[in-house]
Amino acid sequence: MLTFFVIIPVFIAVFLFVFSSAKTARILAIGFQAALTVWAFYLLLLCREAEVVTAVGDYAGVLGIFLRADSLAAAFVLLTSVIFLVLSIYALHEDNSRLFWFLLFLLEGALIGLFLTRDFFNIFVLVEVSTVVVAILLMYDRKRRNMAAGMKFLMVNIIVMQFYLFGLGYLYMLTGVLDMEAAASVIQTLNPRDLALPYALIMTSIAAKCSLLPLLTWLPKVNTMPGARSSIAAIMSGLHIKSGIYLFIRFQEVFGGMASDLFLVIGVLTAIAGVALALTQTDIKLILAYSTVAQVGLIITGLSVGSGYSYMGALFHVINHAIFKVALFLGAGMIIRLYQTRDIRNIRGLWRGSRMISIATVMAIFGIIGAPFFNGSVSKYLLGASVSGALEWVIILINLGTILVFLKYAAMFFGTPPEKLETSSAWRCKLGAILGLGALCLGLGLFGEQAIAFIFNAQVSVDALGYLEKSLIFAASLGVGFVLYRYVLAKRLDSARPILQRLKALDFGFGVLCASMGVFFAVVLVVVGVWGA
Amino acid sequence: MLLFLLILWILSAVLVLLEQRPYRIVIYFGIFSLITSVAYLFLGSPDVAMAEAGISAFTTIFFLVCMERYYAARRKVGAQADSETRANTVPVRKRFVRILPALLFSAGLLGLFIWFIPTGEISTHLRDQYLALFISDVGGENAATAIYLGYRLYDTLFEALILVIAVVAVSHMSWFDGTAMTGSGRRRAEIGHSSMAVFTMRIICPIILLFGAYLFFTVHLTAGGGFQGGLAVASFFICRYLIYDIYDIPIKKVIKMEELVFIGITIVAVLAIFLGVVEFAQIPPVIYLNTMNVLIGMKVACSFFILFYRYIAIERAS
Amino acid sequence: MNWLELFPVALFFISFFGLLIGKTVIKSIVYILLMQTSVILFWLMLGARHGTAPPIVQDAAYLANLDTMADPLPQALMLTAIIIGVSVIAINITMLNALFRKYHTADWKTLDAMAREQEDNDS
Amino acid sequence: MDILYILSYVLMGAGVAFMLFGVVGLFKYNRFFPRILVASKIDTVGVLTLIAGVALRHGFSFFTGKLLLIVIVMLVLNPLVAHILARSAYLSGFEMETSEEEEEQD
Repeated sequence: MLTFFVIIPVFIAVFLFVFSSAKTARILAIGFQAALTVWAFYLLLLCREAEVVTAVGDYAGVLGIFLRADSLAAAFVLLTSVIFLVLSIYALHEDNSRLFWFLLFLLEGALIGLFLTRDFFNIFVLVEVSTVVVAILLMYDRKRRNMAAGMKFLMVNIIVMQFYLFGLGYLYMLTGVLDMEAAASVIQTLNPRDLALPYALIMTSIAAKCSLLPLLTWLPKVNTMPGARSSIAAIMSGLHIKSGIYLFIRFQEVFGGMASDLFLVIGVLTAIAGVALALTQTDIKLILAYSTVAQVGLIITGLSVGSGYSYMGALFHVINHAIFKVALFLGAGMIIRLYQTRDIRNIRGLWRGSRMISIATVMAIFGIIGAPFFNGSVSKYLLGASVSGALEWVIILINLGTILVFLKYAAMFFGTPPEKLETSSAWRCKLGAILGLGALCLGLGLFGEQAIAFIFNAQVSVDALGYLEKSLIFAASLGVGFVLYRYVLAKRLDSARPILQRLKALDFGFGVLCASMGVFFAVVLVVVGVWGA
Repeated sequence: MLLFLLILWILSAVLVLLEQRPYRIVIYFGIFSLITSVAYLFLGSPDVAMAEAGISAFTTIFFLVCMERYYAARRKVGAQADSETRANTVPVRKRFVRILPALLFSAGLLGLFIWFIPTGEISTHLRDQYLALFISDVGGENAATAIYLGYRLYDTLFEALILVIAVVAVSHMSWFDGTAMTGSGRRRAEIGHSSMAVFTMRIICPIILLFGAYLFFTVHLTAGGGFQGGLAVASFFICRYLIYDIYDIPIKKVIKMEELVFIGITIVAVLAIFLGVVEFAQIPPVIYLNTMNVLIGMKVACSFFILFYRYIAIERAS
Repeated sequence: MNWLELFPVALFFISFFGLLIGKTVIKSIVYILLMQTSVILFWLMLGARHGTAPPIVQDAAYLANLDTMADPLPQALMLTAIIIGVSVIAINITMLNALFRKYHTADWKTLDAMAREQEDNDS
Repeated sequence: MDILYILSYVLMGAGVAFMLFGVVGLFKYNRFFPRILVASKIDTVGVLTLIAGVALRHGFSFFTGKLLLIVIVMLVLNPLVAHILARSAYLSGFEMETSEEEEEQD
């Protein structure tokens, strides 16, 4: 059964590409996406009882490839199908050729395959497929594409996959299997020093996929390439990066949580760097992209803390982040179309200009800054629930940074709009899509506890008193953030200080990107090899 | 012997590294690929060696076309003062100092890597099982083929898919917005003016095609298979280009055919392995293996022909 | 550990060094190819640790010389890796070609600067 | 049998000797066209003799058939390669009397 989750999107993609016109492709796309969402929901229901396992072919032992869906994988599949459904609705009336739908379906198939497979080499193949498809989608508009940045994206991704393949070689040598579950049981019996090298090599590639600290600039740059549509940027930030996080979770499971302290530090540093970089930007898409980096840092932190609540919170935050970041990106795409600019200083008066976009964007912003009753608050509450001491303060500080970033972003609601803002009736689908996502933010916030129980099949209890405390902390940091932004940062950030300008235009060259890969590899290797697991 | 080959291998790689002139890089890279292919053969993997040999022919052609355009572009702007021309004027010692940090860094990484290389013994769990079971599980006499057409067919499906994507991507990323060149874009191969060459290639062409077909159909007996056979058939088109040109081939139909063949591969794979029809209906494995191989071979041949066509006809046009 | 396996490791870092210092896109692509080749050779060497006979059964008595056969799994995997590698490289070279036509250079720094300029004009 | 055995070794040795002479020739001549001439000798005569020796050594079987195919392909292709190299060099303006430095240009 699980095989068809992957094969059918791919098959339909090629089928549409060969046989149909753009119009039928559109209708088929919506219908199929809806059906797939229902099916993924059914899979989630199945997974609540027991793990669903499909062997590809009827072979003994671990000779064949296995697809396994536990509740985590099923949750990711459901997330993918929901987001692609929303994207198809959003892109319904855009002027898309068959090629667009072809690539969209292929990407969906590859991502679902990535979430379901438990075979090391299959992961390599699927990651390459999804990378190439994303690269084409990023340069979809022929006239406005930025070929140099796209090329850098593609080449960096190929290089990190070579690291992965190399690490896989050592892993295969040591364990003799390519199946994750089987490998995990063998790994427990091995000498930890032997594992250092494969671990470092594989983690380097995964860290680059989720754009952790030394490797973080390529992703935002790619997100904002002029040729990339907002829907593609949304996939990139909302889902493609999640595939990196998913692999991180899986490989930490396989290696038994090696080096989680290191990743705690790296996650925190990434979050701080992401916030700092986001604050200096003026391009609205770049602000969103760097805030993605910050949230990924937060998620990695939560995943590395290790205790139950933080882990669940981080998992829930992955889902939440996908939802509100996609809503924000799609909203940003409409705002850019409306104002014909991407500079946040020139966008004013959105609230009066377009009420609907504003409502959806505000809901998503409430989600991301963790306002009470929105989904971000639940996941951030859980993230902070089982940490104490300095780390708790660090998380609060990161949230303060996020609040600052989105105060800057929210400045566009106020002021007077320019005279004519053209909206068209074809926007109904788009508005519906982002409003739906906004409502989902609110819904997941109100029923957070139940949602976690349903999706991850895990019991968490949101303590009312603790939640109130978090809400008070949130209100306090909102106040502090507002004062800080209004009276200190607002002027300084727009001044032409050299350091700010440099941070704003931060863009590593190709050589530096490779060097940062090397640095990351060396750090992980030394930490794991010398100080042990 | 392997040691000698590997030393040559590293030396040719260092040649690539040290060379500054792009055309020569391509030539040295060709040497490097040849040595690699022979080394694969010595390591007991004739399948991979054949694939590498076929692939490197295409890679070299892609690079050569690219270089030709590169020099054309350079000539257009004249000797522009970017680092491509500047590099040759900087004295050697200064250049060395400039690359020294990178050299030390990579050497350090290499040292670190070697220090941490796992010392554990290789686990032969899967190897033993594959070698013992593949004849009864999948059939055929070549274990590597049995793995990629049987045990790991799921991977092979995506491998075929990535070729479809590559064809789409190449036509989408290209400077030229279209699939076929008409009119002024045509050019004949230079070799076409030499009657001796044309005569000889006419003899060679059928042999290559025959070899490709041989690789398709003997997969259950010896090394070779869909990929290698497809590459051989695709290289038949290179030879054909040298004699007749390739502009008379309707490229759009080839693209359509490629996608149809991919659909065919998916259907056969789903039916045969995922749903287990081969086992259920007692179909002899030879029939399944040959069907799959012919399909994959057609797929690979079409893909590489389209890539070749694009490079020769469109990327190369001025 | 077979010390011959140090050769691919060395090539991996040689090409990594090339990527660090490579000034033009052409050279970077060639180094990526070298890197891929080194990883593939490494896998095949792993497979050949226990014997270098091709894993092809010519007669029924093959069970006797199972020990001299190379591991077939790396071979099947590396076939996939080679095909994936060449498709991605073909895409890269096409993009490079389009870059030449637009910017008339293959220098990373110049390209970055030009791309930034274009982006500034766009937004 | 013994005569065939010895003969095969003689042929193989001759092949290697041809190749050796070819390599020496490559270093002896420093111009393009003489080098092409010598290099084509290595390809054709050297390899053919070597393969003939190998075939004799192995006796008649399917393997020898494959060798025969290789011989045919080599016999047709190697002179062709030399021809095309020389021809394109001639057409692109290499004089028969060029000096070493001019060959170095790309």
